[in-house]
Amino acid sequence: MLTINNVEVMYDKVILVLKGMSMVVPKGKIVALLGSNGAGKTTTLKAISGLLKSENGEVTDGFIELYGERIDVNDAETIVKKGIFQCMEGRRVFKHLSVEDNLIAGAHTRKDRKNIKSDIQKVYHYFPKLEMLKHRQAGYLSGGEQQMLAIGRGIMAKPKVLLLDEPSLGLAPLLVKEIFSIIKKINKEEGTTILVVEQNANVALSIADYGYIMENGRIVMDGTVDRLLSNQDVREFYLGMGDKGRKSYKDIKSYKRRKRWL
Amino acid sequence: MRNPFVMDCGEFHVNYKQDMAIWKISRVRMRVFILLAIFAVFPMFVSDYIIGLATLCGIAAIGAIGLNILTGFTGQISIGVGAFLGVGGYTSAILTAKVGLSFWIAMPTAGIVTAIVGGLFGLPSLRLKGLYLAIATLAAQVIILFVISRWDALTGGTAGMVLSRPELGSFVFYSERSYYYLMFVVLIITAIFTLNLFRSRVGRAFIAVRDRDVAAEVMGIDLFKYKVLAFIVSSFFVGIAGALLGHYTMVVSPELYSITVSIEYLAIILVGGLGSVFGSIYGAVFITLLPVVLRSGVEMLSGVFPDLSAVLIGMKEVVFGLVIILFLIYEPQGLAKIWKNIKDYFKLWPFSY
Amino acid sequence: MGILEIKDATLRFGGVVALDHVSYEVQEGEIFSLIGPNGAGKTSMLNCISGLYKPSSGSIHFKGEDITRYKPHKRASLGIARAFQNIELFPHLSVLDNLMLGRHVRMKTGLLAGGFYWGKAQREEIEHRKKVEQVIDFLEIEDIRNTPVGTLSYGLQKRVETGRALALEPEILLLDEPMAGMNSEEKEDMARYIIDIHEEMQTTIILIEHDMGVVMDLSDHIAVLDFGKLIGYGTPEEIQNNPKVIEAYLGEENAV
Amino acid sequence: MTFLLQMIVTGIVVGSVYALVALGFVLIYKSSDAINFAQGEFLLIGTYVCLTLITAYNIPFVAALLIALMFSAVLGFVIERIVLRPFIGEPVISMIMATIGLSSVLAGIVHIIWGHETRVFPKIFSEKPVNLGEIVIAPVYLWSLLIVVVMLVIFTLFFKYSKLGIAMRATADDQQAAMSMGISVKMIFAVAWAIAAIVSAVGGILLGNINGVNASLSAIGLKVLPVAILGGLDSIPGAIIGGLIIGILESLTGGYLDPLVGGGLKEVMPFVILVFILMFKPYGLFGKKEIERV
Amino acid sequence: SGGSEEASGDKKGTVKIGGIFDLTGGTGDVGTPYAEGEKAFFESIAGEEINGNKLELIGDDYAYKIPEAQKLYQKLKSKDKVAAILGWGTGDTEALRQQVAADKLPFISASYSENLKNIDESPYNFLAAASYSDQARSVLKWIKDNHTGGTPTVALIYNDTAFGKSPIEDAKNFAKENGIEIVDEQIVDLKTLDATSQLLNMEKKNPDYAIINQTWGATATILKDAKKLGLDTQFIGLNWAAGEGLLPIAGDAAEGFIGVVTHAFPYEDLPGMEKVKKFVESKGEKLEDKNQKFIQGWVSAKIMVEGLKLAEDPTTGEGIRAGLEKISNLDLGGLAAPVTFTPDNHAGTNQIRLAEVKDGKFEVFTDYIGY
Ligand SMILES: Nc1ncnc2c1ncn2[C@@H]1O[C@H](COP(=O)(O)OP(=O)(O)OP(=O)(O)O)[C@@H](O)[C@H]1O
Ligand SMILES: Nc1ncnc2c1ncn2[C@@H]1O[C@H](COP(=O)(O)OP(=O)(O)OP(=O)(O)O)[C@@H](O)[C@H]1O
Ligand SMILES: [Mg+2]
Ligand SMILES: [Mg+2]
Repeated sequence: MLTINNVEVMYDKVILVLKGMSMVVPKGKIVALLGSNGAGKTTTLKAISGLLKSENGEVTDGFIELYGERIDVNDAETIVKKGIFQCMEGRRVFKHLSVEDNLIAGAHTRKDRKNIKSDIQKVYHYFPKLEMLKHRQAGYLSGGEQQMLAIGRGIMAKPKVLLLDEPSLGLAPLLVKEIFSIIKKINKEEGTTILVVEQNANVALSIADYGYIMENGRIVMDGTVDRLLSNQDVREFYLGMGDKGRKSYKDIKSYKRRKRWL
Repeated sequence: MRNPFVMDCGEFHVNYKQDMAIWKISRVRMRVFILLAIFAVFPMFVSDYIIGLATLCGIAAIGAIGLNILTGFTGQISIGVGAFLGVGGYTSAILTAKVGLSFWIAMPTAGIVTAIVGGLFGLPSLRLKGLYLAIATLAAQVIILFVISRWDALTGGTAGMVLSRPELGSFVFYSERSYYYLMFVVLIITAIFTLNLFRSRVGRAFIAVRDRDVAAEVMGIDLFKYKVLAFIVSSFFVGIAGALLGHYTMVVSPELYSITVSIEYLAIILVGGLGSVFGSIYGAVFITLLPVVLRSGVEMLSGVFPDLSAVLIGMKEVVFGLVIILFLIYEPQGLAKIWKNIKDYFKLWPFSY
Repeated sequence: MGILEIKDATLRFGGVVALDHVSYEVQEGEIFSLIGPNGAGKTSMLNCISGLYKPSSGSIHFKGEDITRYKPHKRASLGIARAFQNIELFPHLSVLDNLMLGRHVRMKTGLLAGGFYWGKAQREEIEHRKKVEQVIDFLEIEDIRNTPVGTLSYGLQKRVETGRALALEPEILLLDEPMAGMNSEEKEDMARYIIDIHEEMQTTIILIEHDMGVVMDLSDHIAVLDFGKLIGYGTPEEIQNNPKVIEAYLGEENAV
Repeated sequence: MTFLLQMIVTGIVVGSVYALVALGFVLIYKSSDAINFAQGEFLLIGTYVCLTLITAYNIPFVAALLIALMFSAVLGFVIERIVLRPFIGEPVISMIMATIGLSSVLAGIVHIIWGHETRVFPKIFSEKPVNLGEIVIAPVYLWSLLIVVVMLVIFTLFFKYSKLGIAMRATADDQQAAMSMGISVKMIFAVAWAIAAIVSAVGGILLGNINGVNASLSAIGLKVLPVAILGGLDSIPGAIIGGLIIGILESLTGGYLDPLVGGGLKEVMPFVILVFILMFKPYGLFGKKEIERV
Repeated sequence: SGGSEEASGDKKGTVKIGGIFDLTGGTGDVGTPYAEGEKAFFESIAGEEINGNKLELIGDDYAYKIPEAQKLYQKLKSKDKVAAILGWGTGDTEALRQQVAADKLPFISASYSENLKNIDESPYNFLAAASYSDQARSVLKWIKDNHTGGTPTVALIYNDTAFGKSPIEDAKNFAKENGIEIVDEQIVDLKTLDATSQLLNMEKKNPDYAIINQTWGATATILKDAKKLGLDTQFIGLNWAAGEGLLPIAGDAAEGFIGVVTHAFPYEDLPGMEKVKKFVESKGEKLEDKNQKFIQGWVSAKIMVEGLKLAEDPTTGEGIRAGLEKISNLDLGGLAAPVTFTPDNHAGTNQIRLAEVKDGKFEVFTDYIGY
């Protein structure tokens, strides 16, 4: 189980982005983290996976624990070895590697090298399209294809905790459904704990057990999915429904109601 | 406001003109003028030796600004500066010594000729990028030097040519001091021109090409045109520097423009800071003076332990390298950034965020 | 005759057929959407329009002029602007400079003028700076005006990217998934921007988007690509009822 | 006819030495996208160590060679550790610059330890030329040819199939993403530098047997850069083929053009051809293309 | 800034001489012993008063980089206020020629390129040994005198630098005038790995002799490849091609090679060697460990000091120049050919000796010969 306790993150020693962020990801559960642009979601994930350091950001206060063991001091690769794997925002596939080599790279920290072959097959089974493209250089895949590959790498790593940063980004509706059902499957079949950052709140909450909502650097609200779904603001700002179902984008009122928690 | 301290707080600009001035804050403008003043008067108080060094620094700075336009701002690495300095130096040498033109015509012409040559060797940038382009410029280096050392009739071949100091009416820029001022004026013009360039259309286009050429193209920037243009502008200043250097040392010969010179100039802009005019100047001063400082260091020490002199000479190189590395480690974006950080710190002081 | 005509465009990459004999027209002043599964060839289509790819066969006409062989920068100067799917901003430049670059083709200042920055050049800078400030107000990004875009969050970068395309005052605006990575609140804002652009500036807009809500609400016409083939064209209603499209892309519940 | 053949053969064998040195560049580039301007000094140090072991401690050549290679490996590790690690995640250009600084440091050290006079290897390869019909070759060159072929095979397999090899390529593509895979970028760099150091040491030792060893030997580093570029900075076969091509070009120009212009073209021609070829293959003969998808 | 007031030594009673050495640069392998030789000579006279002054050699490494040489020169001139300079390479000597003339600083370097002899262009440069051209001439003369059977055919092998090409034109002219046929020229790069192509081309002309103006590395490569290809041409190297350093690199390929010897080898027993021996041993070193370049440096320094001795005003560059120009037939005890300078000739001598490599050792087989 993963706990983030009152964490502060600063970039370039001046830009304070996380201002006392706290959340808990229970073992074997799916937790969704929602929030508007620039709220600090990606930063949170990077803080967990240790990738902040490579962007000269740092955790200046608070701590992050995996099963009671502090990890915010470790560097990225140790954290992966400890079983936390982040699928980064914007795919970040290895452009010049073939799709299959990308998957192998995903399994880099695996000790059980012999199972890799079969797991590659598993990924292909989840995403048949990838099998068709397996010898293509990943850089030439379309946005969506790259997204599948990125998640495929996550599967290859067999992590305890999987951090997904906007997995639905740029995916076609059907595929979004598909991917999220796969995420659910991974969670069920592999028992992987999953923390998913999403903009598409509908689908995220549809598979999550618990949800957090953050606004500029803090958690402003959290609760079980049902509780969030029943919250007026969440419905309006994240699920895009007024009191009477979805309203058309055509007739958006130009003045806008402010969120209550701000 | 997500990041309140990016803009200079403390002063507000009521119209765009102010907001777009090179030095937005009067405090900064003040500082710049003071600096200028200092550099204008200091030759009055120091020995010829110091002035001579300052002159070399200044000339290097002019060339470095040129290189920075190409490499720092437009992102095209060049390992050919040495040769382009040569083109400048030789053009001026030939025009003054052989054709008998005055320096005041020869120097700008040298710039133009170098610009043309630079443009020619810039043509590969149509297809080449990054290190591959760098090698094309290395080819320029080799080929140009070959031509220079073979075209005896024009260049005096490997023996080189001798130049004379420029004259203005009856006044000859012979003394260190006078030549320093000559350099100083050219440097200022170069710096201001470049600063302006990069707050206006063409300069922005250069940077766009560096940052994201695909996007730049789709925003309507003719990649080829601007890449070659960068070569031309850059080479122009390098050529000017070459001419100044030639008339300062009063000699040009192929050995003066070897690949090591090219690499030294790269070092200058990297240590100084890519894409920074002032960085080029800091870097030039740094790289030019470091060996001098180290040498006097060695001198002192070898006074103390004479038998160590061999070791000390080795140490000189070691330290030179170390200093460069340490600088890069401490601040990969170069001296300019270090300076900026210091300023930022005080700007934000006492609130760090 | 539409402002933009795609005639039988085919695009191959080795074995892959990214576009397969695609033809359609975009009417002046309309909002036109391109949809289709991932890898269908939508972005490739835009690349052909903005000139980054040259179709292996077929042609592209802008206001009747055959632009198939034009270089991208030429097309930009004709008034075709583009915002990319994966952000392609100039990360080291401030938001302001990014937008100013958007105006490149609308400005004249040359090398020397710029270098000496004498009157004319300066006046031009200022006058265009005004235009850019309008865009900034319009997209409500005043507070990050001077921030290097590289450090902005994904969503904000998306917005700046749209702004940069807008700054060009285009005749046609190509938007590749402008709302990807936004929550519905931000989508509403973006939708409002698009509508306003369309209404205030009468700009023709070609939109790629995977959010059917947005597409169906905003578009006048929609074209559907699948494996590079055009499998559907028409008004939102027609598309939503087109079985091929439902089967290949929409899925049941997005249909009506 | 035999003249032509002799020219070509000479070209090939000399080229094989270039190829060896070029490999060093490629190995580093493949893992970090950076060029190592200290390559020449690496080569120099490896050579000196081997030489010192033989002459000062009269250790037999083979043993000395192995120790020298091990030493080079360690050197590679150490340098990565103390000099280059801070540049992980920084713009490549500053790492390149660091290697320029590094080259100065190493040169200084070499000067302190070994001074500046030219030293020579005791005869290791027989001086007696090998005759193939009319054509004569110095044995040392045959050796380098052999070694190059072996390396070609080894490294090609390594990068294609080994976990480490793939990780290296991944790192070169996107360091941050590589970290997120749990690939230890530090480790990758260390290994790359170690291997590069070894390879260049081999090259250096061969060179040392041809021209003797002194500080100016390091200049070969820059001389060979075009080779690496021609082949494609990240391609092992590229380095080899590039080496051979440049070698042959040099030798042929020397043989046929130099007499016409009165010499000197030999060093220039390869560059001219290089640029010409690059115009058609902008990423060298086998280099990876920059993938621009928008 | 007119030279004289800078030039006059500030510390009364000491005259400073500047040294521009290459210790770490491309020619460091020969530059280092040469510099040691110069320093050694000055140490050996450290106590003495020369012409009422103590002498001090202030020198430093410029790593064979001309820009560095420029800076170093500026420093010696303006900061240390030296009265004369001992230089090194051709490139930098040429580069500084004008400045030393303008600053009136006598300049003796290890570069013996012909155009330094031109008094009008380089009034302050002095050549302490036979210029490369004179060396070539003397060699050609020797060939002419000793060649048996028909007109001798000669090839020239050099590198594409000021140093390499310096003697070529003069050699050709001299050959023409003396009925020697220059049948071929080959350019071999200083850093070359292989000279096969050039040698094969040369072989086509099959010359009796080949005159090499290179440094050791390139010379060795040439000799080795020549052996490999089994050429029967007699190779003769000018002074920088000859010397101990060549032997280990070239191995037995060097056997039979003839070198121009401008300065003595330490192992020769000559009257002039005594003082050197005494000094070296006083330092607890052995003369055997020194090489010819050491002697060469020693001699250059000695000549400079001789000039100071003869100068009326040894504290100014002009004075020293006058002094040097008084030197006539200075006997160097066999360490080098006697030198003579006059106001209109700064080429100290045109004489050289020749030595052949016999079982791994240079054996001098002529006396000082000229043309
Ligand atoms: N490398 C960086 N340097 C400086 N500031 C940064 C950096 N990365 C992010 N920021 C700032 O941190 C804040 C949060 O960024 P972050 O990417 O975490 O937001 P986010 O919640 O992921 O937004 P989005 O949903 O758009 O991805 C933003 O204001 C951004 O400007
Ligand atoms: N430069 C290229 N080289 C090779 N194949 C390419 C190239 N560009 C695109 N492709 C291929 O063409 C097909 C269409 O790609 P495209 O990016 O147009 O899809 P898309 O419709 O934009 O998908 P998405 O909605 O995921 O962005 C994909 O299979 C992709 O792999
Ligand atoms: Mg994010
Ligand atoms: Mg797309």
